[in-house]
Amino acid sequence: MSPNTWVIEMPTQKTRLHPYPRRISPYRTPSVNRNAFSHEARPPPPPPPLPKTLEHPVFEDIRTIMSVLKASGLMPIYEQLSSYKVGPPTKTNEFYSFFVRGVVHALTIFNVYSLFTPSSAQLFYSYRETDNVNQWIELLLCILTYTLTVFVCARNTKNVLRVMNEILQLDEEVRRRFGANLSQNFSFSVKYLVGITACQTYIIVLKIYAVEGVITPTSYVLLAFYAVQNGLTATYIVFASALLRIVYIRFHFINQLLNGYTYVQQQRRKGGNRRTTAAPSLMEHFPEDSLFIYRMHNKLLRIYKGINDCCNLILVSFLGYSFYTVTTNCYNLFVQITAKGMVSSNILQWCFAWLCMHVSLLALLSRSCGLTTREANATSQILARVYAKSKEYQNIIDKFLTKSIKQEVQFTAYGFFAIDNSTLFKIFSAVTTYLVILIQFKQLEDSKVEDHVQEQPQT
Amino acid sequence: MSGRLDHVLHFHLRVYQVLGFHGLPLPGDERPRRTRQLLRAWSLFLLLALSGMVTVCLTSNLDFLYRRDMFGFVNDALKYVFSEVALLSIYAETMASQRALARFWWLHGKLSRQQQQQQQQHLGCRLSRPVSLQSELLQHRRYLISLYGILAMEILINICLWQVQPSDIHLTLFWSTFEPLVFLMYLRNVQFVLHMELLRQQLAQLERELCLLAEYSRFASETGRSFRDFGHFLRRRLLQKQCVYNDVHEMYSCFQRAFCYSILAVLLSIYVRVAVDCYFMYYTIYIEIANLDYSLILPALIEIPAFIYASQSCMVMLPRIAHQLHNIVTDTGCCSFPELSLQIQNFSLQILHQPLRINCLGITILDCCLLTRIACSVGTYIIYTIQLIPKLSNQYW
Amino acid sequence: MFCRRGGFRQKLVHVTLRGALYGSWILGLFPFTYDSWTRKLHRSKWLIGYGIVLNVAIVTLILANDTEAETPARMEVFQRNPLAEQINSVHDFHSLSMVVLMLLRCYWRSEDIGKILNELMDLQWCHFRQYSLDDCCKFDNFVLHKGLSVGLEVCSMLILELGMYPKYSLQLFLGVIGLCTIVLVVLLGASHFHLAVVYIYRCVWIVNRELLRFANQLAEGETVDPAGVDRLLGLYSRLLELNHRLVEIYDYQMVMVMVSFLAANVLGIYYYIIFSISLHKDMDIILLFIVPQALFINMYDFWLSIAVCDLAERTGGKTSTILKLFNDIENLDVSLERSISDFALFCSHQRLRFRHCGLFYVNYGMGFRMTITSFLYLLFLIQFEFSNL
Amino acid sequence: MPQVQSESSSESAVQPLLQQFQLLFYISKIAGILPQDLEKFRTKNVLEKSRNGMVYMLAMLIVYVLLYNVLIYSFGEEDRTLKASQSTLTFVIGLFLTYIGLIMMGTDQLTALRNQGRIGELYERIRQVDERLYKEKCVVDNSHIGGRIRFMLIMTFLFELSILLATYIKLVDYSQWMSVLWIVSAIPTFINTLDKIWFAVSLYALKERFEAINQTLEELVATHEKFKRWLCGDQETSSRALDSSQPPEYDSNLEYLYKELGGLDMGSLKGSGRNKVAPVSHSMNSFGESIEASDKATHQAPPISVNMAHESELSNASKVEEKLNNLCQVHDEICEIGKAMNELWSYPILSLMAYGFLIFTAQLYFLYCATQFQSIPSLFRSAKNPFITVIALSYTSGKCVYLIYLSWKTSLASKRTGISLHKCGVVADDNLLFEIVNHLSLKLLNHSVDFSACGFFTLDMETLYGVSGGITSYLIILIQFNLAAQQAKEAIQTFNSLNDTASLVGAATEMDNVSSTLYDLVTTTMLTPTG
Repeated sequence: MSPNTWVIEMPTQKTRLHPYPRRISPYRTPSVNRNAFSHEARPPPPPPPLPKTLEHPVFEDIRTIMSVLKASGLMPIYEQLSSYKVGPPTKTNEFYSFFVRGVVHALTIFNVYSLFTPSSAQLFYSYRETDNVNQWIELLLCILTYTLTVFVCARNTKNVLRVMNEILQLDEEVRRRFGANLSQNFSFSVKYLVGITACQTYIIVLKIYAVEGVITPTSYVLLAFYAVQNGLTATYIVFASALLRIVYIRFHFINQLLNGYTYVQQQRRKGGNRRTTAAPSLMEHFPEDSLFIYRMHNKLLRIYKGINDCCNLILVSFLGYSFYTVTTNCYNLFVQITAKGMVSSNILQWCFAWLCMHVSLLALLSRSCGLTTREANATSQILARVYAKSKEYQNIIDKFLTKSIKQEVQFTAYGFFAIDNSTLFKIFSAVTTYLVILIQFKQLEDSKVEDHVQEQPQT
Repeated sequence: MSGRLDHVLHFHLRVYQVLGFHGLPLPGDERPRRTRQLLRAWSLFLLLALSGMVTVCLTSNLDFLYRRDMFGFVNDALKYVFSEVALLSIYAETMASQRALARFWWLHGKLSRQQQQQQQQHLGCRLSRPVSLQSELLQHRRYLISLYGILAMEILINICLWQVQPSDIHLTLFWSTFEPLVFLMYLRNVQFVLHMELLRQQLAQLERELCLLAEYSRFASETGRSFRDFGHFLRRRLLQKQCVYNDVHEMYSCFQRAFCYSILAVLLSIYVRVAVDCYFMYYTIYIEIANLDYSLILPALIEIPAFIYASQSCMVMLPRIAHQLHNIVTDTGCCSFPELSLQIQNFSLQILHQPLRINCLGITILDCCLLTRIACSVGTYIIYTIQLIPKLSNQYW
Repeated sequence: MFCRRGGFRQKLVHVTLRGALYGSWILGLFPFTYDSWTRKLHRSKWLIGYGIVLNVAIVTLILANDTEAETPARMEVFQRNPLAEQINSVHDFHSLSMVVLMLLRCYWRSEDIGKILNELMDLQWCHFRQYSLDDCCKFDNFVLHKGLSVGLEVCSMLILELGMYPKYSLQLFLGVIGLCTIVLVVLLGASHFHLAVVYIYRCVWIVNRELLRFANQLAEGETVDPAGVDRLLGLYSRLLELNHRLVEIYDYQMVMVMVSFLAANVLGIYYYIIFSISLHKDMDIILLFIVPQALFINMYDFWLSIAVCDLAERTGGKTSTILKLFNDIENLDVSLERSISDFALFCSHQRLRFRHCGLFYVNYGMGFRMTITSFLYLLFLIQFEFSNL
Repeated sequence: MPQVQSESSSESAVQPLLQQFQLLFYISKIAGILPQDLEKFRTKNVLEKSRNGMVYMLAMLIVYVLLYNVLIYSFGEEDRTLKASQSTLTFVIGLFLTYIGLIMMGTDQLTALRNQGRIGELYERIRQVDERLYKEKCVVDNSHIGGRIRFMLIMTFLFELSILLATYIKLVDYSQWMSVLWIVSAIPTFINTLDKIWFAVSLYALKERFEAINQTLEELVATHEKFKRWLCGDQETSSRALDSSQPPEYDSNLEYLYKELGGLDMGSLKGSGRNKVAPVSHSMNSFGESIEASDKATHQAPPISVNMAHESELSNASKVEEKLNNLCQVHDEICEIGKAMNELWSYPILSLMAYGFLIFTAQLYFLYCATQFQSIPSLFRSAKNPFITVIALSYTSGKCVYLIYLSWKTSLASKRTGISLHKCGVVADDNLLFEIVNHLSLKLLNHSVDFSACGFFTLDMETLYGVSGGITSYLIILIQFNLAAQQAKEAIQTFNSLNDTASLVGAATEMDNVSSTLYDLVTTTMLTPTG
């Protein structure tokens, strides 16, 4: 990890350590606080019955996907210290994931080796020069992406745990403050898992049917590993978007909280109160809430950056890979459609399966990134809708607004480009470009063929 | 002679009046109403005459246009059509949007008068010291360079071309009709440059004064020596500067209101011309015609950068102003002065609200980034058209 | 965490910087003399004259015995397609002009460069001396990488030139040596800019750290005097101004250097493809090792030059993020609040960015786009190649 | 919005915006675009959802689709012959493009069906905004919106009829009765245009609200300047300070000139009310709103100078704070309404943009084909005649560009509020007021009204840049493929390369399918190394 991240990191440790009791003492017993915010693994206070019923509320939702990732060594198999804190994995688990990664790398090496030896020749149906090259590049890209994923995950173990801990901490704070535990059903992750597995198996079956002749065990291994690689990369992307969705929920929560103070709500509540009882002064909780919200916002921004740092490279390589896959598949599709006579439904299905999988993944990723970013930037806009009579309240508002002029956050792929709704759009226009170029190459090849054929009779 | 424009401006505005670009009477010529109507009529006449010429060129079966293949023909037609559009927008704007232009010059006069008054206050009461011509030339040097440099270049290249080029009926017809349009467009372009240059001068002046204020305040805070209610003084000055900035921004918006359409049209036509001529250049090389008229795009290649350089140098002033503004030290050594920082915040918020972005109709911001894009897109189109050539050639002859 | 072996690393960095300094002195690229008493750099006419004479001599040396023409491989490629030859001649001319422009700019603006360097040293001495500079790992990393890349570039140049030729001769050696020195000159000239940038980066980094310390102190209930924040703001604005002037001085050189690097990469791959595929050469040492390593080192250097600007830019962006940390501190005293919001407004107006001639911002995004663009143009070139096959 | 009208409309409460929409509502009701209840609208000008309307609308939709398919079928025979004879490329593109219009119409109607309830709320919110503005003594009159709607409708009819008739007379053989079906081909664009007129006019109304706010602030400024001058009676000295240093004839010239040019200039600077009102022709050029605003300011200057010059609201901050707060809240409310409206119409706008892009490209491409005497799909026969093509293109592009332009202007108007606010602060320099102004302008900086099509691209003029680039490059590519196809066709006789043609055909189709992405390769992928 870059030594610069501590710049953001440090205060949130130190500050969280001491000042809290003094700060939010009015409505909290100090003892609980100190445990809540201190990092040493002292036996936690007997947690209230609420967390007992559902142990760590966040990761319950995405349990399945996490278990998959844990099993494949992409995620550390962490220990759960308390209901709001996870610890580093034990030695055996660590060794297990280490072992899995070793196996993966070994397989990769074997894979590459056999790619460059004729043993894998039968896997490449080839009706053209270019397509064969495309196949090769695609496979290599896939291998590269997965290997990169494994490496980055292995390196980022600590960061992932840190991010998780922060999320949990934040949840605890929210729950202490409002008794609300933020959770949402992440059924989409499970759906995606099922879809990915289905796609991969389907593709494998198609491939096996496509291969003529008896299949050597090497090719079986190759195919299986290829499928696993694709599946796991896709799973990781789903996981990343699930994390983003979690952050999104938090952002949304504080925005809602803030939304209660906007003039629209105020008027509405006034209207409500006029009928019933005398209105309690509406802004009375504003100072504490605003402090809480600002702190939450800072923490959330930090978590957001943390997630971004964790899956930077993976996102870049995945985007590149899926871009390439989409392009080549569109190209194949087009060749299949236009090449009269030799339309094989097998290849069509194969292309469609690939397209479905990658396009849906891209859509999921860009959508969740866009949602989270918009929500993160919406806070200042909502705050701008809070109108306060008294001067100090206005100062509280100003102090946030001043610091958020022209300071929109972005979820970038390693700083190369921002990932949001428009990314999908740009990717498709890029696909068009490369498609045109590929087609022109194909034309060139055809014309070459014609020329040769025309020359032969003359000579 | 503070009220009048200085000689350089006066002269060039006269020139633009003659070309029908500047529809306002100059200060100092009597019976302004009649002058205005005359100018309007004059520009209308010019517009009609030139468009008539263009229509003749487009319709007549003399080879004003490149006849030898379809693509060349289309390209020449494109040149004419776009320059016609540019002419239309130019003269329409000259006739229609005089309000903004008048406002622009009024504000310019007001601001320069204020500056002169300040200078007179500074220099004691040496009133109305005539501004020497040399200093004026120095003041407007950028504009003058960009005007006369390109003009000289254009003329030079034309002369060389006439010497070298074997005279061909198509070329003579084409360039004799097309060259005036090119010159008009080019002069209009330089007129934009003039206005932006004036804007830039105002901004630079503002920055200088803010810099002075920052110096004062730093000095005061370092040495702790300052006269009574120094902060108050600073605050007054800042308020004044805010008003000045407000006026400058209004000048800018007037400029945009007055010129947006013709900026768009002129840049577009120049751009099309460059792209088309690049195509021709490659084409003539490709089919070995002894034809050098693509050397005429050299000035055109400089025109867009000249414009963009002026607008960019306008736009980069803004962060500098903000920089100087924030350099003002709020707590002077003797007395901390909260109102001053309040004022500073107000000013910087105002700057945030009134950004200075020269964009033709908001289509794209005219800074150097545009240059990169233009270069790249020209390259791409060239590549496409070059790929077209062989197919075309064996299709049409 | 990385700086456990800090001492050794520090030494290494020191050595690298020294090497760069002395190297540029020898090559007449750094026409200043250091007065250790007033701690200032003074421009010296003699060094300028020396540099001019030296470089003119080197260029003439190269032009005198330019043996590039009769490389068999090149000749084949150029006979293969003339387009490559045209492009190559353009590129040669461009690189020559690049060298000339870099030296001329360097001498002509040497006054301003001297001012900037002096002010930088002044800042270092007056304000940043008391802070510990050891744990700024990125600074060290970058300096080391830069040194490494310069060395590698020269080596790969040597290998490329010597490896391509079948027969050695004195003329060839002279030409190669001259070429390498010129390349060294260019690289050092570019690395001056990058070193200055990385120094500025370090200063900004320290400012960030100070702000952070303030935030922590406030969070722990201590008090911070607003004068400190104001001082930091002053430093920050001075740094930005320095950066602005620096970019303005160096932008032409940097643009040319970047363009030539990109062009070199694209053309290299292009020739490589022509040579390997359409000439149906068998894989030999040249194809397998020499050309690829040259390409890789080239890209490495290019990416390094982008990475440093991006690093500085991101650090500048962090400042406003840190300022946000002051939000959730209650009962801040008014003056401190005011100075912090001043800082925030300043950040909203100006940020630490590198924009060469206003043409493009230098950061990762730009690097990405540049890569894609060059890739596309490569594709177009290859299309032509195939189409006139 | 001059004072006079405000006086007149002061006793009558603000009339709802929807009053102006009557004509449009009836027409679109008949055409089956809006499911809302007719009775409710006629009686009390509200849009409420009604089942009958829904049923009617669905029926209309189905009828349209059927008719259109019949049309395609009946005009399809020659296409089939064409496919055999002519290049299949143009055929497939044509077949794809013929359905775009239908898709667009379906999108419009289904969206209207989906949010039939919410549109009513939207106008209700606008009415509330009007009331609040009225409380702040700035009155928005919707009187000329009706005229606007009428004008737009007339333009639509003109375009549709001209295209339809010209094509029918010139290019359709009206020997067999089937040719009457050709009228159906105009339906989708017509319905789409009606729907877009709703959007455009509502957007324009929002823009006017913004301008009203700006104008109120400007009035405050003007009033206060007069007040200050009246307070310290050094008016003539100050004016002397301006005028003394210049020769008289120049001064008189200028005075004259600015009287001539509609004296907003002297007006808002010197606050002297002796000017003419700006002619309306000027009020629509870009930044026109400022002209209008300051014109109004000067227009109602005389009453100020007569009676109410003695006090200005800006003089006591506590009183003006309330007003500024309310104005900002209204501004924010309008921004919200704009967002909501954009969200309601996002899919139709997206489909419209895609349609515009595709049709524009296709029309030009078919024009090219027609000039090469290749036959083109029958539904695009209007491309055979360049004149009709020009009309059709200007119609389509006019729709798209006008929407984009209007949304751009609206966001500009919303941004100008901050400027006017700061003017208030600067004119009355008073620390209390400065604090208020800072606070509010911080808020205003965070009010954002930006229109985007499903978040894919924002609707501002920048998009035009990309779109135009896209159209050019795709046109070039298409023509390239077409040429290649021609050559291949010539090559067929000599040497059988059926693959090649087919592939080329497919190439173009494939490309065109994907090419509905608005940004072109030039602007997005490679060629923008901008920060």
